[in-house]
Amino acid sequence: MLMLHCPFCDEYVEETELQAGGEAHLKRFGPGSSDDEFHDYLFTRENPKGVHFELWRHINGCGKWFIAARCTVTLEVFGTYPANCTEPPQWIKDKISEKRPGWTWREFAG
Amino acid sequence: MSDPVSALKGARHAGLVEVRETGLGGMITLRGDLDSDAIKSAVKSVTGADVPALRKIALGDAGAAAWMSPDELLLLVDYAEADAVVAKLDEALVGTHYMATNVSDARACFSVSGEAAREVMGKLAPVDFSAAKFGAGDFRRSRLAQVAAAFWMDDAGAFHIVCFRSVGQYMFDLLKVASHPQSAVGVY
Amino acid sequence: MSTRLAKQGRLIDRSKQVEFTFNGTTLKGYEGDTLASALLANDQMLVGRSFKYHRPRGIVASGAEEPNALVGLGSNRRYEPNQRATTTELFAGLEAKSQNHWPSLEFDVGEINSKLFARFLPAGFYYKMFIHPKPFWKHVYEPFIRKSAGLGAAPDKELVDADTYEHFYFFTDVLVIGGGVAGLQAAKTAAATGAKVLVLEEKSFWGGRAPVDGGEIEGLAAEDWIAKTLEELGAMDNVTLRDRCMGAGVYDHGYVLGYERLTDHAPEAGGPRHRLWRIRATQVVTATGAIERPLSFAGNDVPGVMLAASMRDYIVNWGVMPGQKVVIATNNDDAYRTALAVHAAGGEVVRVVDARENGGGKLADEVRALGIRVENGRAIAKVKDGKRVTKVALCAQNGEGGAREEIEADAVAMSGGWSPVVHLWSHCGGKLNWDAANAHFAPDPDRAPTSHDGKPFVVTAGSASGPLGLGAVMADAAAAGAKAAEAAGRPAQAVAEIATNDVAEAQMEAVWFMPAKADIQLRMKSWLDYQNDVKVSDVQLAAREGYESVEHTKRYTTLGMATDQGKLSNINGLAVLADSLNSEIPQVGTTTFRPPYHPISMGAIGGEARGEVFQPLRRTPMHDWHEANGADFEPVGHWRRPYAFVRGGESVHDAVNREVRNTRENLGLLDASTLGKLVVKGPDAGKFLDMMYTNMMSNLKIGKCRYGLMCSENGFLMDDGVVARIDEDTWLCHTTTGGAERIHGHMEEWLQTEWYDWKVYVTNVTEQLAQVAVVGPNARKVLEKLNAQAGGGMDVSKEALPFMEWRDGEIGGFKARAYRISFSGELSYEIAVSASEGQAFWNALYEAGKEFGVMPYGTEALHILRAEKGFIMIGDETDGTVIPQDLNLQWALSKKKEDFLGKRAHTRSHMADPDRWKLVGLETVDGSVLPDGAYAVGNGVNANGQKNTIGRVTSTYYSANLGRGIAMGLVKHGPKRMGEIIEFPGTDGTIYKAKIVDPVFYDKEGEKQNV
Amino acid sequence: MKRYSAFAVAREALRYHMGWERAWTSPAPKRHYDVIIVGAGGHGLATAYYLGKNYGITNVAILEKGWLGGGNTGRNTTIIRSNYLQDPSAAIYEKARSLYEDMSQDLNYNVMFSPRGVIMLAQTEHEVRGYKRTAHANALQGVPTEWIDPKRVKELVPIINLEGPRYPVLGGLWQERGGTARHDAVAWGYARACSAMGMDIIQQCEVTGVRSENGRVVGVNTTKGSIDCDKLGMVVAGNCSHLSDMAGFRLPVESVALQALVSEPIKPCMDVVVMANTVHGYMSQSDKGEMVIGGGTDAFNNYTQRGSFHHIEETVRALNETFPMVSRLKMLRQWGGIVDVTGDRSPLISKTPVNNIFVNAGWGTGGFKAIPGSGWAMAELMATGHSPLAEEFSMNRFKEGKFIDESVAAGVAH
Repeated sequence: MLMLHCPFCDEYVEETELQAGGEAHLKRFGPGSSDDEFHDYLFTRENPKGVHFELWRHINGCGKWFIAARCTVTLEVFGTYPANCTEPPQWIKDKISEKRPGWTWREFAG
Repeated sequence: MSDPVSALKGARHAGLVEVRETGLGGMITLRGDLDSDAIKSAVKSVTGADVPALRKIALGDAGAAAWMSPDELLLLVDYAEADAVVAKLDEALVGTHYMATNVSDARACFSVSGEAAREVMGKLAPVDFSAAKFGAGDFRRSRLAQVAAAFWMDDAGAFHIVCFRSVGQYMFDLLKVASHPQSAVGVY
Repeated sequence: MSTRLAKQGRLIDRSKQVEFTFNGTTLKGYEGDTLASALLANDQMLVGRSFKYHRPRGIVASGAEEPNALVGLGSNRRYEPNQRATTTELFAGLEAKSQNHWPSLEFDVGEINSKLFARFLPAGFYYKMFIHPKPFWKHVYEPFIRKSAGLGAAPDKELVDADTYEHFYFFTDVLVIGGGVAGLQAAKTAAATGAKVLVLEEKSFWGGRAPVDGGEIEGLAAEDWIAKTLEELGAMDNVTLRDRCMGAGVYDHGYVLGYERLTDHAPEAGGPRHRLWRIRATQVVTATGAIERPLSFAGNDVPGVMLAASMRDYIVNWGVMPGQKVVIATNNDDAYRTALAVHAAGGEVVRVVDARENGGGKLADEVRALGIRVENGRAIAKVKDGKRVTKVALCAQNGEGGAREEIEADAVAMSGGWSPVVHLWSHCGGKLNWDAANAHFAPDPDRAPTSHDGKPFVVTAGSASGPLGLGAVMADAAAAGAKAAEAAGRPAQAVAEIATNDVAEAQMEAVWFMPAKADIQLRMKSWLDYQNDVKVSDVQLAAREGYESVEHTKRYTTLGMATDQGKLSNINGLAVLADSLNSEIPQVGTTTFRPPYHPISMGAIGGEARGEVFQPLRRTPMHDWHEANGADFEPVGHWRRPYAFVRGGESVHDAVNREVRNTRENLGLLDASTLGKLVVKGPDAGKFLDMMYTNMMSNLKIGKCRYGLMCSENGFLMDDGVVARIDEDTWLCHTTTGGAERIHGHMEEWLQTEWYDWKVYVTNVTEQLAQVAVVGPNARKVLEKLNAQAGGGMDVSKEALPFMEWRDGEIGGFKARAYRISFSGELSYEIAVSASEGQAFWNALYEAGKEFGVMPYGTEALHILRAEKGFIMIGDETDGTVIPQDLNLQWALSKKKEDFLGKRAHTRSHMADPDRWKLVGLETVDGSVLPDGAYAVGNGVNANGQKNTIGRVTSTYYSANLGRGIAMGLVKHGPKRMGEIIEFPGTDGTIYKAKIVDPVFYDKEGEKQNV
Repeated sequence: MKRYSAFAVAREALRYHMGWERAWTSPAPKRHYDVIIVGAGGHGLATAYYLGKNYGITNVAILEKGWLGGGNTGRNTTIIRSNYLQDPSAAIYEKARSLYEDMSQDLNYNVMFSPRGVIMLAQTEHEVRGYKRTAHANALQGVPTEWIDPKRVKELVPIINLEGPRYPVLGGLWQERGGTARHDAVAWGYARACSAMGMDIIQQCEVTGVRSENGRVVGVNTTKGSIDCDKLGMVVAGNCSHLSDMAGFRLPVESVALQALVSEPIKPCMDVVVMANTVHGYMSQSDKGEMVIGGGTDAFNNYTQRGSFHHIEETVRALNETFPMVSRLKMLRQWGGIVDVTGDRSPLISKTPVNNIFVNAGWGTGGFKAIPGSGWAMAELMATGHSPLAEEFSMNRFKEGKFIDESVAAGVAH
């Protein structure tokens, strides 16, 4: 039963106030993209054992989407940040590096 | 032509706490840049209140403003004035990116008062209602059992709850169940 | 003979006698008794039967670990099976029944399993038997096994729980689970830092075992120290103490369930029966104590064989002496305390057999000094079978069980050492170390469960950490309290030493078999798991057969899978397994501990959600009117919508047909308030809607409406509805009833996560408005009449408000927005007024409409009316696998737009496949109604032998207007096969023949909606 | 292999069961196998078994990082049914169901397949239509199911409350030959049969790397050394992404927690399996007497085998409402497993970008019931390169937009 920090409400809120939205930082491929690109965009997921970035919406709350950097093995949360960005902010990367040296996720790394 | 009616027409229940449907209130969803002077002065002009801080409700002489999200306020005004207030906001904010919508009739409102008010709330919402964490002027959006709701505490220690109109009966029934006279928890 | 003592019994109130029944016999106990202590006081040694062999079972323990004394408690709407007698507080009128026997507890036919067949029913026998003949498993073997398995009788099939339940959320810095001396000390230390502390104690009394075991803390007798500490804690504002509240489970991120039993001890008291606490704790201290282990000797399951410390509990706490002549068997010093207690209470300790060659320490000396015969290196060879202990055979521990000495006794107290209660520590991933000296698994503080911050959030305190002596327990508890408070963000503090008087104890020695080389006949009588009838020989068999993993052994033998979840049997079982594999216990490992610590009621888990508040029920502003006017409701999401308005003497079917006809002929009113209404506003709103919808919305003119389709990014149709342009940068989007929240969320997701720099706001105004569809040839007339009555209003003429346009204004004096849109093909206005005026507006329409033949209609008529016109319905024609092209909606897929959600997806090979099934109308040859969901068959079968299909029915109705069945369906190459007749096999064997036709059955030219 | 029978048990009883041999051996790995199957759960063992039985391929190793049957095979609610809507699903689940019918005799191990019947309750008009559609589809697929009315539902499920205040029971889809089996026994029975064919089941052996040369796999590295193979089958459920990463390709799969719980055992009160999808409640009663209850999946990636408690709560309140007497029972134990879910929630039985690696994954919440059919199809695919049962479950379907979506008839997989 997760508790995540809503970066908008500045409050730790429990999972029942939240809606999970799946993998974050997906790059959208629309018309003109190749079959492989479109397939990977929709269906190929990281599914890592370890550091993961995922979307959450504070649905029973401010209604805003944010991103959580979380470990899928221990459920440790490295931090949360607003969803309006294409890659994790540096402070999150630093924080993960501190705890999981050598981590990588898609094209991102510490 | 007709008298507008609230979802539960002022229903009441007395148990551990007093639960009351508080009838129709004017409510306006205002979306925009809460840091902008335009919004600040518009809010002030229609409610007399400042733009509230995070998770707070700010009271003014003509109403109140509650923090709903980083780009949304709930303005509380007289029911009869709501459309006029929206018009005023439209006027004041013209040219900016904003949205002001009268949602007065979309809601059901309740008050929960009495010594055990914190406890009754604590049976339904996953929120820390201890005095240290929730006091007068605090405003929170969360869920009560299975529906979304917003609530705040007034100076007298009573809670005010706003939920969607369609689930007003559910909310009232929930509060009734949670305020069963023999269900005091006794922790606050 | 088990009797009530004249003295002792610190927990009972002898001035308050209480009557209760056991198997219908009235017995007496005292307030403060548990059901178990009261049964023992009445010499009720036999309390139940075991699962497999139906062996006689007696009370073994005094707490939650009890595997045997399970009873059916209460009656009628308060009956509950499998209640532990040891954790059931006695109250006047309590009704208990023993379980799992037929015809009676004393004489159980099932015991034949034990007497004759036990040898043929070893672990896993059912995997090897009952294989032939095949039908016998279902029809013969399984029914028999099912009947003889199970424990308590099921509640009555029609039972409705008489009680209510609730939840409570609580947040704390430190949660202490367990109110024994360790828990109280940990709480005291933590609370001293100012930390907010919640302490849970599962029993109705505080202090745990300490008052029974004796000893002094800070110069006070344990009992006095407990009273003083409780008083101190009770006076602190930052401390909350809850008894009768068990820490049931520890979950991720500091979530803990507390299970508070409010009225189990007073069922008629009123109020909720159980309260499930949903606690968020920054730190959790588990001061859960330790559980004594049985010893594995033959006949260790005979009623009267009991854990040594439990026997002491019965004597000291409840003034009950479970036997007059007691044999004590032990491998550690603690059991000598029982010898002292028995002696002090006037019982006779006929022998203490200590398996250790060198015997015990100071406590043993004390016992000897009382003249009690203590023998070292000795063991119980066997307790004579029966319904109670009568004879005990003793032998050398280090042998095979020969050279026995038989002595008379009526009770046996056994102690195989103690295991810390590590369940709560382990629930969320805390790891264990094997402590070989004390022969138990203890929490490894370096591998604690971690929380959201990656830091440990559980600390153990007292004997739950491993140490057993009072001094060590108190020191550990104080340190745990300080550690937890500090980890919760309070200042670090030095922990003062706590003075205790402690008796030094001689080291225990692990004894897994008694005697050490017990032969197979003894091992087949040495129980590990009392309830599930798992013996030493069963675990050895599992190991021999290759079920080497502890999980395999557990599952193969059912060891530890009974309602006590192996609290008594796990370690002993593991030890036997390790021995069988010539391995060490830590190498064999342990099973995973799962919540709850011990069973919690389903009622409590469900909480308040029952009856009226089972789920939210959404009501429209006109709900009460519908209810009063014959509405037959159907659930649509959480909404209730009238399916039809049934009049006296009508069937629902009649009502639907009447409504359909009347709407076409006169005037129908539909409550359309549940349709979603989303306002989308901003400089980029047009651009945004062009992405959301497959067709173009940015070029919609102000004042006009357009039907729009929405696809998911994966290409499938997800919603539809009419969009109205309100002003330069505002649109109002209608969604389906189920779509309001879903589509609102969908829009917000794209706005917040993809196009976050676009300036668009969306507000859901669904519930702000009551919406009424005024439909039929008389629709305009009724609105004009209302306006006339009000002395003016919106011009609703064809010219002023043409089809697919909207206007704001007043209708009948109500502020309204009217849309000339039609989902029925009739002249139709959808009129939105404020929700608070919805009922009044509906009333006005209804009154004014009477002269025009007004009738309300429900969702089924709505469906039929739209089907007559060939309009698709999301959820009927679509099912999540249908794309707009399948429904011939290519016209709504903008070719001008470079991009919209779903556009890329539609170019994938299968979606562009010309063989996709397409929408057509279907008419049965004989005018009958096609069955719902029927498939059209083609020729032959596919590679898997399934009949090939070429289409299916998506909607099918009887059309009262056309006097025949009409249907829509998706058919392979359908639009090119007009007039062809295809076959739909029904599930009843009938073949329905239907002609492929145009899906518009009624008013093909569309004249009626345009008048 | 000594045969199991009542006679054998009686014979062994006379010598205190000292004569039973090991159900399966515990060998050290050989250098090379024709086929390596990674994952000794039900699906992996069944694949190996049918490779041997149907194709005579017995030089097979089944590698298991933990203990055989220790994953989802031993954690599910043991429901077996084949009343699926879409043809490919109905085909493979019905194949599986029919193999379950004879499994005890085939394996000489009593897996306690109990065709006690499965009802899927319809509690909304939408569900009524969905299940009637499924009944029509099933008739053409050769899957006997029928639509039954509330009265018959009550006869089959005496403890049900037909007139629930919120969702009255409108009928149900009944599959008489659906039911349950003993989950552990399925793994153990296959393991014993594989072992008897000379296959090596190597437990406590984790794959740490996949070795490929020229687009073909040549072997795997494990915690018990390097092992060569001609073909590799990956049948590791929730860990499939991890393993496919080692082989250098990606799968359209995510791993999430699925929960279940049981009540304390009571005397028989419900002989059939009931699924109530509207309120998310699934329940059957085991032969031991426990009410076995399936919960929901979390919506976030998770490898902890612990789910979030609110799913348990949601399920239990649904059951309290649908079967009111449940309110007076107690939850004995709850647990979680990690299930792998694909983009359309249907499985993968597929070739992969590496041409001698095959993958069987993505069973989500519906894996147990498929075990024999899944193994049968996977063995056929691995042995012959083509399996009609597996064809539609190729991973290419996501590229083509050719999904197998079972949620359409309100039928969720369980």
